[in-house]
Amino acid sequence: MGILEVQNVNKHFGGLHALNNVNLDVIEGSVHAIIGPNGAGKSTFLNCLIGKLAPDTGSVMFQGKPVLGKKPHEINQLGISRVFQTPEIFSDLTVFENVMIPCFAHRDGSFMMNAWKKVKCETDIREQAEQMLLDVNMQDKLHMEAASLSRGDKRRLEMAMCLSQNPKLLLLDEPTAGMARADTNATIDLLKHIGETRGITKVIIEHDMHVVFSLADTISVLAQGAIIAEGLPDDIKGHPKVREAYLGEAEV
Amino acid sequence: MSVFTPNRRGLIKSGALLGTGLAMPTIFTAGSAAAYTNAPTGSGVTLGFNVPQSGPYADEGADELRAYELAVEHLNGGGDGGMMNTFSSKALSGNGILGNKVNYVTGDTQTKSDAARASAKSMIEKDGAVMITGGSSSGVAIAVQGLCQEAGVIFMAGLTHSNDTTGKDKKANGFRHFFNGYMSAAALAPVLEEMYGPDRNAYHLTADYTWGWTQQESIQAATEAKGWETVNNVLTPLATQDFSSYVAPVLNSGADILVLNHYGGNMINSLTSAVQFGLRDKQVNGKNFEIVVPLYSRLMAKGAGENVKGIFGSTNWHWSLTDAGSQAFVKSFGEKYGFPPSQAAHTVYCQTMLYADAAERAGTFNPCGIAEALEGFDFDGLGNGPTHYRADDHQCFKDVLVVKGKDNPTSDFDLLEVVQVTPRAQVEYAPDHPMFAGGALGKCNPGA
Amino acid sequence: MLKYNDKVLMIVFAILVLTGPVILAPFGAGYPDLLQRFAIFGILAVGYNILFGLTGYLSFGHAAFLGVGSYSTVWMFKLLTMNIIPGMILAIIMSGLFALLIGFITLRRSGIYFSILTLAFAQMSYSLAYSVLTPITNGETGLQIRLADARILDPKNESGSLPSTNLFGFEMNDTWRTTFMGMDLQFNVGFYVCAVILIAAFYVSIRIFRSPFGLMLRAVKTNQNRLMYTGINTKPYTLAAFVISGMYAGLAGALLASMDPLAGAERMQWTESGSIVLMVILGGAGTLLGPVLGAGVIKYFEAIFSRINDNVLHGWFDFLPGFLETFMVWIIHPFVGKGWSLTLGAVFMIIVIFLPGGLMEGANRINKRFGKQKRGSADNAKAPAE
Amino acid sequence: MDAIFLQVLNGLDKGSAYALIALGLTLIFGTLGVVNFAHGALFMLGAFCAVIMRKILTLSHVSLDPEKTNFLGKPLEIRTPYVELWWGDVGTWMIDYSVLIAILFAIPVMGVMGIVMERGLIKHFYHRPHADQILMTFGLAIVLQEIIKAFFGANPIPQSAPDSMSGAMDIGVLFGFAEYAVIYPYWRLVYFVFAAVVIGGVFAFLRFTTFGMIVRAGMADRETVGLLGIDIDRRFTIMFGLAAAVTGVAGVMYTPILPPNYHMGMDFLVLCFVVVVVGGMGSLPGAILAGFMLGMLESFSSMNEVKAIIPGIDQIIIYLVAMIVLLVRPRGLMGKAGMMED
Repeated sequence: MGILEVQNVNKHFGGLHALNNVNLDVIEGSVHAIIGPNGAGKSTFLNCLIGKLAPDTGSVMFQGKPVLGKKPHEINQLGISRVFQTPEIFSDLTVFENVMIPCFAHRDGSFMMNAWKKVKCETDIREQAEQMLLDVNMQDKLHMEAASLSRGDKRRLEMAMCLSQNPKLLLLDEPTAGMARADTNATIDLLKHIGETRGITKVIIEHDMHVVFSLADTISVLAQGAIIAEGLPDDIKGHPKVREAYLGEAEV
Repeated sequence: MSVFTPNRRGLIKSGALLGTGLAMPTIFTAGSAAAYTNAPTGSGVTLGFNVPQSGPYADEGADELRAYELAVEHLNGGGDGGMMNTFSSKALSGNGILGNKVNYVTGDTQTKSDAARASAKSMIEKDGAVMITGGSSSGVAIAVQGLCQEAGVIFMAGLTHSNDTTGKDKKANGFRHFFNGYMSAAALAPVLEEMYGPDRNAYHLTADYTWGWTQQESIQAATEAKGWETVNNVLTPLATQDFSSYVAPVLNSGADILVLNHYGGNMINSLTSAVQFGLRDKQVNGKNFEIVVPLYSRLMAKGAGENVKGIFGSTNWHWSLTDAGSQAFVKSFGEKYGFPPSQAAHTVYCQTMLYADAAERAGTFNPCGIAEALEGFDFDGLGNGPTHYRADDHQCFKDVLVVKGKDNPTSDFDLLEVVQVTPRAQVEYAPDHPMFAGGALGKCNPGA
Repeated sequence: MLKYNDKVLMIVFAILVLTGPVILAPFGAGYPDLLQRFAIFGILAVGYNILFGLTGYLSFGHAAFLGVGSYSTVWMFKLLTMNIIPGMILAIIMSGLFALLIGFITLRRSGIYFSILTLAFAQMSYSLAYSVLTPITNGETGLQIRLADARILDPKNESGSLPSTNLFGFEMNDTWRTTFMGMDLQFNVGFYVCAVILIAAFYVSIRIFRSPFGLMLRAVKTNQNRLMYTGINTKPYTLAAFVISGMYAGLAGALLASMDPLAGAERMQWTESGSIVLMVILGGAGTLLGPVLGAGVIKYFEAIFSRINDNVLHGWFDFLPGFLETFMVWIIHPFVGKGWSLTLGAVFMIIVIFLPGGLMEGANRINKRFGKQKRGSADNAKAPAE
Repeated sequence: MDAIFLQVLNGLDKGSAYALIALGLTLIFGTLGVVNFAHGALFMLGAFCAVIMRKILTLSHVSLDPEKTNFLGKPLEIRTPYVELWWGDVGTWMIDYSVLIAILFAIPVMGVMGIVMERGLIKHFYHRPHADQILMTFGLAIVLQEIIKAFFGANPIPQSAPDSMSGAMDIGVLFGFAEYAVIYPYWRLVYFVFAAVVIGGVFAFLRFTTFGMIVRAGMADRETVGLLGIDIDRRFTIMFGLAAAVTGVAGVMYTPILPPNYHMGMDFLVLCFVVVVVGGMGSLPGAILAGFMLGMLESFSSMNEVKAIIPGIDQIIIYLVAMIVLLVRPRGLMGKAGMMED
């Protein structure tokens, strides 16, 4: 029994069969990578998981509860958090405020009419957020406006935001895309660190095979909307279909 | 804010200054013993001219302001004296009012009740005005009249034609010289009967607000009394621009008269549409189709251009009248501004004169004294023949003009011709007439 | 924005508001009606800022809530009592309910679609109030109190004149006048009622700004999607903000009617909503003081500039030689009196072009240039608070 | 039946005015992404081009008629327009056709006006929030209308259609109705045809010219076209001029139907925003469709039979429809995803 069970999910865009009978089982506590060439349907798949898109058919169960048909915020409140390909942060707010918001969401639920107490007096939330920023090494940027951060810092911030909700399942959409090698390594370390201390299940979409093979416990390969292979990293490395569809070109 | 620094120096330097303007200290102390609001303490008395300066009636407001300035000039002994010379009461002598030089302040009503009241309030609270006058629509007049009643100053209404102003919304501190919907209808109906015959079918288009309703009610009652039938009455939204969809159905409704109970922009647009649809070239029931506009004004006629030719309506006053008062007024207005005054200008000039005269005769600016002097006052020489200010509802009774759009105008101002001067007796009504019932004057309020 | 100390800001604000009749007298604005308007529209702008400044939802329908508040209050004056408290309570409840209904429908859309939906609602309310709903609103004339009204809680009125609105016996139009250094000072009960409520409303808005709720609203403005994927249901947040700002507008409407018991339909026109938007943007959307400042500037223009006629101009420039005086009057004439809206339009353009953050940004720039050492609220409050 | 046919005509006529104004507005929005609250003012300025043209044509030589007197008892001034004095009948004909001549005048004037507006003001607002754009253009609209008021006053100024096109025709006969059952003014029919031609012209221009293609591509994705090295900014400036000219001539042609006054722009502004939003921001066919749909509905809702069922429906129909459309179709009838939802 996986924490996330996806069965026979289909999605059409007009004539395009974007997801074709996708099945996926994510084991609790593992890191599950999804790889595939551009346009294979990876992001579409994630969008279906978080309620941004509604699949045509199929079912998605999270911890035995159905996910489909729920609104994005309800899905998040179940414990699924997502890091986007281009960082989605609150760019007009400070770094600290950015992290406090998910802390509130985690503590107070999807809506709470907390209009009188000052944010300043919410000590537990503040401590939590400070700790989180310490964890991602951003404690010196607490009061900077998020918009003024570097690209790498924005990604780290977004990751911090997702982590501070203490999600059960973290979806990462190309967390290292466009990063320099040093930053990539730092991110890998961070993700590993999280894995060890918090035991969060992760689904990760990635092009960078270095990242995939240093993190993943299981790898699924998506091509033209269908899962063409699934297995341990070593199995996938040698899988002929995968080489043909994907790895051959990726290692250029 | 340094813009305002030259202000006070300038004021002090020029004692002869008319406008009191900004930041002029009104010398009042707490617990002043004045018996009424804004009793003049120096040698001047301040009047508040509250007219529309923005919005659709801004031109009428501008004309009213011109007349006010002229009236103030005459009251202070300047100019040729205008209608002061022809006015039957000789209490005014050109030395201001009760020896007080007349100053004035101006404000913008924006043709909105709220803005008009705010403007009037600031005149009363800040500038110390003892009388507020002006306005070019009934909603505003009624709103400001109510305010003046509460504040304890006199309100001399400007152009307001709704029955309600001196009907269900009448106030002890408010006075109206202008005529009203009922009088328009009473003056028009006989002329219409004579011109178009007694068996006519009228179709009404009515502006969908209070004035429109009272106007329509009045004209329907008056024409039905002469034998006309009312085929339909359609209410049109105030904001309507293009009246085509209201005018088009008239063609085949069986009606042979269209009555446009509209004013201002509404009237200009509806009349333009009606003429464009060829209504006036039509024959219905063997008769020529005709259009009637119960309330006319020269400015509106100008806006409708060619379309007004031959169309009947009523008006309070017109510059082509030949009595001495009208001529004196047209002469002094025309020489000062280069064109003849409108009916709005005339009525506000008269109101200012009547107020000043009443104050002279009463010997005080106390609103109660002035009200007493105006109530039941009979006068002549202000352009409308012998006139009576009725005590019961503070409405003036005078002759009403029935006019027609002129076929061959000789100038931009020569758009209407007077068809008949309907004598006062014919337009009078009892104070408790059902169209005017429901209100009470209350008691005069001197404020303070 | 979070830098300065709220307590100092609050105290300075309260002092400035309460001494308004003295501070504003030299500018010719120290008379009760205008002072009341400053305070009332200040409340309105502060409320609107909770919606627009925090969430970025641009509503063109707030004039409708103002109108609903006024009508409810005048009806209370007619039916119950001239005491303003019941009217105010009913106004807040009614405008809140109305805002709940409208917000529930319109908040299903965002961006300009939301703006147009609110505009449509406001225009419908206005059109109906002006015509079909006349039995409730008294249409063109506006709803007013009459001698014959029931007023079941008040003692019978025998005086023959209309009663005044009051707060437990203190009449709103009572004014204590005095002359101080050649200035006419007027201390009016109504103004102080409005002022106290403004200060309270301002305090509430500070609390909302500083609360987690306010933080969520600001997050809605910057990235609504992220907020949804962070497990926050944005709809109740925006709806709550919409209702709160609608209630502020209703309260402002109630005060308008309490100071002057008449409710006109024009209050609900879209251009009135537009002028609320202008007040907030002019002052600085999303700032605390800005909206109050913007409301003051616009009302000042409307009340003072529209009343400057040629006589007043001649008075100003009387000290100049004749031809120069005429010249100056000729230059300024188109911008004052009936040209006041021209000046207003030009001021909007200039402010938006050169000071996108509104007057508050201007104040901050001046502040930065001149007083780096004196940071904090004292500087922000430098510009007149109203 | 004839009543319904009449309202269909009225609807088409109103619709063509709405569609024309909305066309310019949505063109500006679609190409430049600017919410232009000064658009109504452009319509008003167009209408005043007609007023100015007539004023120019009727500039008069003044002579005195000693036999007649004016209101002050002085000799009456006789005004003879110079064009009549110089060219006789041709001059009279020119005055008669001043509305049509004004179109030739309005196209360059409004075009230049639009370009100046874009280069001078709008340009600086492309990357500013919509609220700023609204405030600035709203301020501009007030300034423009106040300037017109200062010169022409607040009262409407009547403009007549040429003699040969005024009056009404019995259009019903053509459609098999009884004689005199359906009479419709010539000028409104002319307006309808004119609107159809202008709308067709704009569509053809965008569809078949290279310029139009680039602009359409720019509407779809501004940055990509910019990357291709095409000077899209200059083309957008011209587009703004074009939109202003289209709106301007719509105003010119409308003057015989509605005597122009200084605040007519504000009166039409809300309406054409509703039209554009109902059609879908930035969608040209949407604006046309919504314009005709709202014109038609407005006409039908003002029929007595309809008003008898729902009193006051004609006051609110436009807003009611706008609301229903927006709630059912989030982006208007033909709107694109992502437009104006931030």
